[in-house]
Amino acid sequence: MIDIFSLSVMDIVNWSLHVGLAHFLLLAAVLFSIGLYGLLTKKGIISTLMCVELMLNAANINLVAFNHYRPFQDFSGQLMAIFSVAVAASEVAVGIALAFRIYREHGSIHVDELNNMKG
Amino acid sequence: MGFPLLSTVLLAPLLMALVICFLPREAREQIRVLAAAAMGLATCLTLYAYAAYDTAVGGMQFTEQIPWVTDLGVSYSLGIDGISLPMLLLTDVIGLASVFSSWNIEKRAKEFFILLLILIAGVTGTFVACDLFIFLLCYEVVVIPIYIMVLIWGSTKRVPKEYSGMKLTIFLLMGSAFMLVGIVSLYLGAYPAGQRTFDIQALIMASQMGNMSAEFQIFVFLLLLTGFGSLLSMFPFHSWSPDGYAGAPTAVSMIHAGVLKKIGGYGLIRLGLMVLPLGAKFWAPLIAGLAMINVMYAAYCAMVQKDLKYIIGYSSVSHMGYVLLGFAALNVVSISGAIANMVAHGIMASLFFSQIGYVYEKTHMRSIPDLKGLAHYFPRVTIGFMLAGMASVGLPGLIEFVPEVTIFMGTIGVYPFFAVIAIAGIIFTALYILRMLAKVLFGPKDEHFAKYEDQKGVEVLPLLLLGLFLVGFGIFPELLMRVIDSGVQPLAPMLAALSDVPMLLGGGF
Amino acid sequence: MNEAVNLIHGVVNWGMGTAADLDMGTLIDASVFYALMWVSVLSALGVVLCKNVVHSALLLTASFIGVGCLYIYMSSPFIGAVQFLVYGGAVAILIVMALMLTRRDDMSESNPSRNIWCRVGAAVISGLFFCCMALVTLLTPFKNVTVDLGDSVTGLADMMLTKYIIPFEVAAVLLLIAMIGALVLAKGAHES
Amino acid sequence: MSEFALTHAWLIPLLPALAFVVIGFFTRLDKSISAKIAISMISVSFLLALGVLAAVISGPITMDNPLIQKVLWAKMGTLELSMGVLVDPMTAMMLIVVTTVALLVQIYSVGYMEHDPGAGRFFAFLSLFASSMLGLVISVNFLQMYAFWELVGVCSYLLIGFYYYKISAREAAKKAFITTRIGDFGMLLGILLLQITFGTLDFMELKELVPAYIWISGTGFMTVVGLLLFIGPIGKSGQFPLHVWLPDAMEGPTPVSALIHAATMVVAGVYLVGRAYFIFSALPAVMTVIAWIGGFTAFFAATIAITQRPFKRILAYSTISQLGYMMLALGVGSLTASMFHLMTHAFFKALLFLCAGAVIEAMNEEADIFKMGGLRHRMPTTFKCMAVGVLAIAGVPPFAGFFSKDMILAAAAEVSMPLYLLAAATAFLTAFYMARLLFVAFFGEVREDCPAHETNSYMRMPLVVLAVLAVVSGAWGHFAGFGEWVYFGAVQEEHIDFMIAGSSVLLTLIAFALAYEIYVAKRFSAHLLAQRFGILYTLSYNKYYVDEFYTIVRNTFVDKLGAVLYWFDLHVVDGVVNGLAKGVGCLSCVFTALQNGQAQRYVAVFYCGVIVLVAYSVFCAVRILNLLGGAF
Repeated sequence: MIDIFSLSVMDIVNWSLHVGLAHFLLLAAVLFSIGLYGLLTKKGIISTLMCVELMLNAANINLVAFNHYRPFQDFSGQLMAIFSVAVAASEVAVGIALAFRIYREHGSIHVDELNNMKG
Repeated sequence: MGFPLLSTVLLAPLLMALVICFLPREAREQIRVLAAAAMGLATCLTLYAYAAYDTAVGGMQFTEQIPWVTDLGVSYSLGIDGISLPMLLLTDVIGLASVFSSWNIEKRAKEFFILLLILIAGVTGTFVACDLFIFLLCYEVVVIPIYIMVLIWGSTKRVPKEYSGMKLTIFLLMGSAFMLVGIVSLYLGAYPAGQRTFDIQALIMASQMGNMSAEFQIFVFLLLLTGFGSLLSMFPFHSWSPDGYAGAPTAVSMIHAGVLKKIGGYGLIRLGLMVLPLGAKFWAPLIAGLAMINVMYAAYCAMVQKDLKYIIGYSSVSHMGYVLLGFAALNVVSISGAIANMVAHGIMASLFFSQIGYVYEKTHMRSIPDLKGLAHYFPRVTIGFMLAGMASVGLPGLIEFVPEVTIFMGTIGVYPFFAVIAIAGIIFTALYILRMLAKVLFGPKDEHFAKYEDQKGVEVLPLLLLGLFLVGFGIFPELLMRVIDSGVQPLAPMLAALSDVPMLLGGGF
Repeated sequence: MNEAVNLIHGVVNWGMGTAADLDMGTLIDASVFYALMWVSVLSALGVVLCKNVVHSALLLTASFIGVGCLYIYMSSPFIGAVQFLVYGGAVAILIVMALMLTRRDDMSESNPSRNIWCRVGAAVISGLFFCCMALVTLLTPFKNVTVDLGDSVTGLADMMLTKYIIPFEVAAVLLLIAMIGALVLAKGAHES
Repeated sequence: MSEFALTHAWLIPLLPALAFVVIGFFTRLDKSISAKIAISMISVSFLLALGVLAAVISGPITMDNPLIQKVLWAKMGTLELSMGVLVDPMTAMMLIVVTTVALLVQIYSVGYMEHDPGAGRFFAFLSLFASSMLGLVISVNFLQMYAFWELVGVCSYLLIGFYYYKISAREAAKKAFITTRIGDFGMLLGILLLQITFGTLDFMELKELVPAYIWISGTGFMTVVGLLLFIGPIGKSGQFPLHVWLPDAMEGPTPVSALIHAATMVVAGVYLVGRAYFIFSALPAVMTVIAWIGGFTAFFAATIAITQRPFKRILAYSTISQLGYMMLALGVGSLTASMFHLMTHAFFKALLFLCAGAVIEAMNEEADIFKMGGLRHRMPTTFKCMAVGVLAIAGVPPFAGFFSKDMILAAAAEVSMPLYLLAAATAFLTAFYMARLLFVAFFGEVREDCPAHETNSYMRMPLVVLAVLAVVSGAWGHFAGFGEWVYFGAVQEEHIDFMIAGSSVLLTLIAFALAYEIYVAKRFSAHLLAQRFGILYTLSYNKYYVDEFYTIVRNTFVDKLGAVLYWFDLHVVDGVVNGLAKGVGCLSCVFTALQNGQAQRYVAVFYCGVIVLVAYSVFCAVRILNLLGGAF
């Protein structure tokens, strides 16, 4: 039996107040999940793009958090975050261009009307 | 190594298919002549092999072996013995006949003959392969052309041809899936890593050395039984057979009913019995019971059919019951009978299908209520129907008699109950075959058919060719039995030892 | 099962010292973190829940800024700055621009979601995903070690121009290509 | 010469087979050449058979010391199937009978089939028929016998259905084949049991083994085997429950009926029992069954024959009745009587049928005897021959039937009184219906519209020859000592029991007188009699509704059951298959729903996969992390 009840309230409060890597990872997970939810539900192509940005952000938080709390003597985590931001930026640019193009082709930017991938 | 006879037999159709690929679509005449030439060559060589096969020595002859994937123990190894030689002969004869039966094909003739030749080569390969890998490879080669041919050249009657083609293919593939698992288990179970091989002889050796436990054999045999059984249209897996034949074009029906089905029986004997004797012993009562069901049940189903191809489809299921019964009895006589019966049924069924195909080609009818009194306008077709029909009934002097009697002789002592029921099948076979012949061939003249011509020229060749074997092997069964006996005789000690093993499943009915 | 119990205990005990460690600094730290966290999370939620896409875009910017502040909180000011500039600035503007370009009608219902089943499914999937992630996070006994590495801008510049020069250049090329690609796409090849 | 014939006895069946091949392949379309080939081949066979007969009479060959030649036919493992020639007096007798009748029938057919375009085919089939029967006669083992037995069956199928454009002929042929097939099934089982019990099917070897086996193990098992074997003859020789095909078999051309009813096909069953007599005679229970089935069939068929109207049908039932006699003789233990009757019957029945053919042809295919009348004026030769035939079958001395029938009656009287009475009653009925046939068709007034005329010489010659044989064969057999020649066990002494002979002759004469009174003098009205015996007449006229009964049985147990099983196949066996396919289809619907072309759906599926993987790796990681002991 997992003895969950042996954890006292104090233990949990204590853990919550000592901000550490886990907190950031959980935050990233929350943001990521919110982004995922949006990605799955939104109809507008730009809204989905925004959700993707959220998810990318969550990933960046992870990178930076690891760099901060688990240092490997340099800033490689942060560097990765920078690259990630660069990629994200180009992705947004291309994504929005695509959205624009789709809008012109289809007169709509609703993802659920795009099923060209269907076999 | 002398002249690579078997390779030539195997590759002649393939190479010709390749040559035909480069011919223009319009050269229909040349294409069919070339296809016939390739099959003629293969048939002649096979006949030579049949004559030159030394029955006194027995065993694998005309062997060829080239190592292929040595790490896996795969080699391109061909050879024939007394069991595979009649099958090879059957394949080539029926292949040749099927080329002639497709002589008048108009639609996409080039593609048709290419696929037909590939199909024949695939079937040939399964019979001449001494290596399980080659066996499987050739078997898989067979499946695809059949599917395409049914879809393009098939016919839609009770069920759409798409359905029948799909059913045929799926059953074949399902069978081959079970077979594949069985064969891989054999491969893995026979020898420890490093010595593994796909060579059938080596696997038989492994089995004789006791490398495979009884439980292993029983399990793997069940896999093989499911695979080969569905190929052989064993009872619960038979429903593809009538539907498939009904949808398939003539040549495919001929090859399918004539030889492809026999791969099941051949595999059961070659792998099931030779490699896994204990497994065979364990499941034999089940097989005998299913065989009995096959015989009677399919005969009953054939009784109420309206479509000629369905009748022959069910009839072939029924006849395969005899083959299974002969196999299940596990003695030299019955197994010889089973092999001979496969040959007999192959010739007979393909003759039937070629004649039905001809009638269908001309009249676009094959339903019994539509066809009547064909004897007035199609005397040669009538002869074909009568020959095949009488052979199915088991008339002495035609090919089916000796195999049937042999199977009965081998079986009745082992499974008296099943055998008696199965023997009663001869009455029902006579009933449905004669009903069909009577309704289709005889009766008053029907002017509808006056405009159609009887077979002539090349169209008669399937009848002549298959009829020759039908009667020849019927009057001189020793021609066939001599070869089969030399193949089955070496199994005698093993079968004798097997008969001392107590029966595990069921018991003798 | 025992090992799982031990692990849970380990998780709870690890890296947080005891109640005696609670001092003012820790509390301030924590309150800053939670404040920023709520900003980011709530505005992210707003992004996905708002009906008006312009509101979503603005909330997205808020969320980015919250995250940027967290970077600074994690003593990574350069990344924070980049976050403000790129996300809070460029990306946000880009998105708003795109919205303006692709939409001419009423904005109040401009951010539609799919039907209720879709949303339930999405919620389940993302919820499960979060659970997985949380589980992984909580089950992993991290030890929090913070080391002062000095000036992050200098450090990053060093790395970027030495060890990571090639990825750096590739990123530059990527941006260039993205820019050209975006232009071509947006303009339409056949309209040249 | 006779020595040559003896060693080349295998040529006897082979020559007509050769004729079949030659006619079938080359001269089918030329009537006269085909006829010549067929007749010359069967003539040579006939000469060879004569030579065999001479050799058998003069040589050392007896029933216990036959001449045997064998060749291997097929061999598998320890099982050897051989074909061969067994010549003993019984064989020689059968060879003569078969070749004589076949030869005469073929000559007759030249006339009969003059205007038929399919005559070439007809001669081919006739040759094959004769060949198969001859092959059966010289069989050396059960398998060979079974093989030729089947061939005889299929030839009869081909010949009965010769007029393939007639639906009735087609159905009759089918019926004949399938009914005899039922018998063959039993016989095949019997043969298989013999094979697995004794390991051989050779008559001579079995003759040694069977008595020893019975002595050791009792008759129980062998009784089963014997009964099974006897089912074959029941089918082939038209014995009681399987007799239905024989009357219909007259749908074929009349020469074929003559051949089937007289010399080939139907007597095959009797011959088989005779050939395997060493088995049957050792089994009293089986013998009783044979005797009673024979006796009952004889009586039963005779009662049907007295009310039938078509010419050939009366003869057909008389054949069944006479075959019953032969079986009865076998059952009461007299092989000699049976074979003797077989021989005489072959001649006079062939005669009767050929006469029938002549009459029916002359009457333009009118078969009902009550539409004939006074034919003796129009067809004097045919009438004389017919009269000889009738006297012979009725058993009037000194015609052939008298001697053989007397021998059977005597044998029956020795064994069982009820059987004797049955046989005597049958003799009475036989005389009555044959007289009825003769009187109605040939006496009385000539009808005005009667087209009858005397037949051509091809058809007359065989009639005369057969008439002569029908007169002399009985007396010849009696005085030349048929019983010393064809016998089983001990030589059977020839003597006429005057008590039995006298009473049967008396019965015959009474029957003749009765028939004369009714049908010629018309002192009693046949019509009135029929009304008086209403139920019996209806039963007899409708052949006791056996056919109807079989139709019901077939409809229920074959067609209905077939339909049910086919339904099962379509809906259950195939239903499972199609259900599986549907299941897979549904599954694929599910999977296609995952790929509806919208990126979001793909993302969802992707994350589902991620969740599963992560969950799985967490599950694994719990253990691994524990092992690492918190290395982080």
